[in-house]
Amino acid sequence: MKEKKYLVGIIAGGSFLVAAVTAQEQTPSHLQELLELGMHPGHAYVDEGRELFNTMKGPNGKTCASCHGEDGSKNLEGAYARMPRYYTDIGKVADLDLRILSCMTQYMGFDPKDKKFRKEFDKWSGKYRVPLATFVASLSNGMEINVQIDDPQEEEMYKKGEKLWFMRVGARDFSCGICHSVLAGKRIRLQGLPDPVKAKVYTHWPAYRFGNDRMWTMEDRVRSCFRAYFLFEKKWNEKSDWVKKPPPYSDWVIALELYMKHAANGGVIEVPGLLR
Amino acid sequence: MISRRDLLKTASAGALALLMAPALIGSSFSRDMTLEEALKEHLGATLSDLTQSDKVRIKAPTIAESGANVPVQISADVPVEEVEALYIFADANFNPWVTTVELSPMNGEVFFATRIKLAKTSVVRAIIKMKDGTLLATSKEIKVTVGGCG
Amino acid sequence: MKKTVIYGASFTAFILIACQPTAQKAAVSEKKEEEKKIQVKKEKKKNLAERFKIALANQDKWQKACSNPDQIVPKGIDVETFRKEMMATVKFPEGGVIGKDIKRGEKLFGDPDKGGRSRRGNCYACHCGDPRILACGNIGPSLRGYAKRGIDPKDTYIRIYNSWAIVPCSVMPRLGYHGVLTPEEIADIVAYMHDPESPLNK
Amino acid sequence: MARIGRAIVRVPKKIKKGDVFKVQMVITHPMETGRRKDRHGKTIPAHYITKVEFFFNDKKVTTLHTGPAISKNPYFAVMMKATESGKLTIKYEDNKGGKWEKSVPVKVS
Repeated sequence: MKEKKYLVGIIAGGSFLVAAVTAQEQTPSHLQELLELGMHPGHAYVDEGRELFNTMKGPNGKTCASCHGEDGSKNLEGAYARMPRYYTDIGKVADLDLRILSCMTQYMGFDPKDKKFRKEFDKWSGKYRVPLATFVASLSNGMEINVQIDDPQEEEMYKKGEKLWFMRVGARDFSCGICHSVLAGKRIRLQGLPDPVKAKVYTHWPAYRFGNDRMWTMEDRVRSCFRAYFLFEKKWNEKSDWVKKPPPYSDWVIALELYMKHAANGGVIEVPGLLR
Repeated sequence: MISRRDLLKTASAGALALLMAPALIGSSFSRDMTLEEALKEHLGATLSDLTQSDKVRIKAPTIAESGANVPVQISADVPVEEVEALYIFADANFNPWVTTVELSPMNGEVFFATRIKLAKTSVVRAIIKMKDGTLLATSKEIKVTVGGCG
Repeated sequence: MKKTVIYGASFTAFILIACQPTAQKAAVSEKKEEEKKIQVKKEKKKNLAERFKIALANQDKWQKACSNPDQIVPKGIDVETFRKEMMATVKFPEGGVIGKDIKRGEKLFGDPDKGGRSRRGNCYACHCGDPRILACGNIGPSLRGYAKRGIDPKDTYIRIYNSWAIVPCSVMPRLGYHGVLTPEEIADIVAYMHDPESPLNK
Repeated sequence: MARIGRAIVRVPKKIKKGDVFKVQMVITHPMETGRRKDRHGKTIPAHYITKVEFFFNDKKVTTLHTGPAISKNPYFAVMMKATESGKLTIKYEDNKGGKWEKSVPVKVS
């Protein structure tokens, strides 16, 4: 319900006239009506993730359910609410995507250097990551986000995330913060700019985006955001010098996730979310 | 556009194949149609055969940020027993016909919801074909805009 | 140049089946080129972390100054000096700040045939203007009737080339400064904005 | 992407006899129109769902004829009248010969 309220809140649709009058003015919107349909393809990902969780065997014969119980009944409920966090077994701060990867490689016997496996895992259209992440996240539905910063590594990552959030860089002089903190509430075209601190956006991630008809985890989202920065190595050149994304599961991504999710503490998780 | 490599491949495979290629590609396209043609094909009717009726309702957004996903809900205040089928057409699409829904008394009421694609700003039409042959229709314009940061 | 050669070769093959050798030769060089491309791609992927690191380190000193929670010029830095330094970077095109190709200016501003899209200019992301473009942002002021406001085209040019010369740390990208748009392209946008006949002003 | 052809069907948990209830479903399917081109300029062949049939206790309730103008990962919703408990079966097929079936129980009290 909270999710719905929030989503409806951020949609500032409208014609030119409306736009000229006020930013808060809302007209019947696309997304609002999509939400009213009540069911969306994100639910198919949860379904698929559950099946993988229970039946997909790693090279050593174990499934996710071998350790976590059928449907994640053992120790996985609420796990997502605490992520990203420091894990002693991998020795670093991990987000949902990296945690699943490390589980599959450390405990199920997948080879992290196996190209075929990594293709299926890393790509958004691959078999494993997105459905599993969506399913595992959905096990925390109804719970409050509760990200703690008590390990020194977590603290370091948090600081890194905060710095990155406000860092102006790239050929467009953007930072996350200028649009999502300073200008929050305004619109980019018809898209409202949510403030992750006040609006607790993290509650509905991973989310299904109708714009390109696929499920996004926050990892995908953060990495893709950097495309808009027009980051460059030497001198800005769209064709030869554009550094589009940071590498997957890198500290930059996880630091930003930690910063944002900590800001969303107290928000009630409801995934899969739904976006324009 | 056909890439250079494809062009070369096809070329070395022989001119005949190349000559045929456009025809092969063409066959996988659905042919462009006008609304009148689509109405004729699916309903055997013309625009003037439609009876505008406020008993039929379309629920859809006025502005859609993405033409790839426009939610459309059709309902009608007519007994489902008298209805044969429900049609959706989108005027500006390459093929205006969107869907045909054959209803039966077991449906309880005339209702259908889905998400459709719109190539551009377009009038969307809902047509209810009654068992006596009457075509009840209503329409709504949906403006398709650019989503996101552009 | 190469493109023309290859296209030419394939065209010959198209007319005469006997031209097979030409096509094959072209195919070999094509293959090499393809391999080279793949190599470059691999290199890029391998160094993604390295490249990203460099890209972040490329932050210039003005960007660094603006990187605070308020995203404004911090205390201790003189705003006037900031402006002056930014002003010194502005390069003007030879033909003056009002360009000739209004159509190109419109396309860079936001192509009306594509709903106002334009990757490089993308003005409609933040500004409204042409009433036909419904999906326009409200981060910046509406540019409707811009030409009637008595603004000097030179100021418009500077604002687009390097907005920080006027409002330091503004959210508006310094499009000319970074080379996202060339001076000539910016001049065309200025021409579009100041043309009384443009849909912005009608 | 989730596997092509996977469907989820939702019916209300509590249905009273005589009620008209909503049946919703989402099918994972690319719904390619045959007009789009991939990065290399090649046309992506058309691939879309052509027919969806709803059966209740083996009696046909509704038939949907669909084409490429339905969105990717399509959503469909129809109403049904509750007369008795039973099995709702949905059969669907696409233009490439894919055929699937999904059943859910409907409890009417």
